[in-house]
Amino acid sequence: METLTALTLAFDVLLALLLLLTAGFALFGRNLFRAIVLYIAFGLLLALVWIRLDAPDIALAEIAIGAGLTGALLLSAWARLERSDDNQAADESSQSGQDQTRTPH
Amino acid sequence: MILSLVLRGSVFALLWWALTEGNFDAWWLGGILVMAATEISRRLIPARTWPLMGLLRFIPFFIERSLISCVDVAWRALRPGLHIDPALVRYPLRLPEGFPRIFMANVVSLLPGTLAAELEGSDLFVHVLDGRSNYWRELTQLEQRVAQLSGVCLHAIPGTASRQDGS
Amino acid sequence: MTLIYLMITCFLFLTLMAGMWRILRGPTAADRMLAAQLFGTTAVAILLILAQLAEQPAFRDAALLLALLATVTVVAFVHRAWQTISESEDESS
Amino acid sequence: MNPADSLTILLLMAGAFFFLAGTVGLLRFPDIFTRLHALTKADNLGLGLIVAGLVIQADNWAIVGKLLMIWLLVLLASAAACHLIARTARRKKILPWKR
Repeated sequence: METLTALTLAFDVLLALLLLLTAGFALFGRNLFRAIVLYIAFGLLLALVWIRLDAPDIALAEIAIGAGLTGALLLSAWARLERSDDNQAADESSQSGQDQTRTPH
Repeated sequence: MILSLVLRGSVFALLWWALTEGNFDAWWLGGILVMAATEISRRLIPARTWPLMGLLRFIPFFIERSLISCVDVAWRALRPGLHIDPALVRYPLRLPEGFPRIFMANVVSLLPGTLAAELEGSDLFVHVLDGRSNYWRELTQLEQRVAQLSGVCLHAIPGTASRQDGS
Repeated sequence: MTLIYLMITCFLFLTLMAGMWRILRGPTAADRMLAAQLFGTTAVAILLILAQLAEQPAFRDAALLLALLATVTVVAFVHRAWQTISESEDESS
Repeated sequence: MNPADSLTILLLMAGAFFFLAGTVGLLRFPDIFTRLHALTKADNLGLGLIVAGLVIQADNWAIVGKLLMIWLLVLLASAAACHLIARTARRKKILPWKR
């Protein structure tokens, strides 16, 4: 019986630790894409936490909204950001290279 | 016509039964959904004969090969030192277009040391984990099986192995 | 039996922790995404075992949804994000 | 302990082992293609064995059906995702790692 409680405790502690780790790295990392993937992983782990707390309905919502939908939306937004960065960089280099009027886009 | 509708309906009813784990409290909702799914599938998936026997015979083969493949990959991953020699190969398919080819491309990824990289016309680009292993036999064997499953026969002799470097 | 289930879940959890190294290190965006996919599959396995352990059928529903939605993120990644950026940035960012 | 239980334990342990192998492969293999190899196999057999172990313990056939459904879904998803990533990697001219 003691090993059982110890193992349950170990599982909970591991879960909490991993949750904090993913959250911390997602918040304090410099790499945007890495933060997004960590956020998806964080959603999965949070769903496991809800399961441990006997709340499968909230876990379902967390998986669907947190990990699935928001993850996909963030990835999409990140692609937009990268593309606009690209355009700006291209504009700046063409401006510095030859002095021509900037075309709005 | 009626028979196929009944068949489709019973498949969806079976799915509902499994999804609810045999709990029929919400049978009215299940009934509505089963009917809706039958109607949608009738519009989306044209009637065709399903190779049921072929699928049944395919399952043991699939399980056997995937067991071997997983042990192989696990062994390569866990042994000290990198025991891989990856290569990208072009495999000319003899299967007809449509379902058999797509099925083959999907199953290839789950089998020993092979990974479907691209299905381009009648060529399947396969990434193999170990270029020295007997992946070619593996592929022809799988193709035979898929052909059996979908009830077509292969005739042309496959081209010689061409190892493609890079792109 | 309960003991074995718990041991297996803890073990799977440790593999999850190891897999996080790949998310942190990269090097390419696709590598990180692969690690996230492995996270999803491992979570499905953990959920299924917990469902058996706690005798809670609803946990299996969560596993089912997870199996469904794991693809959504990968497809979103490949179609929306990965194809639009060039590989050099991919490495550096 | 009855034989069904011991078989379950055996299958679960084998499944967990393949998850470990998949993770180690993901960490050790040198490029995206080889990592995909490790990942899909872990998805396939690791989860497959765990599902098989739980099927033995299932109370009724509906649960068996549901477990198998989950496994098939994951299989389908991982095969499709793997093909998508490998295809895009090839189109992006990412060279496979060479010995």
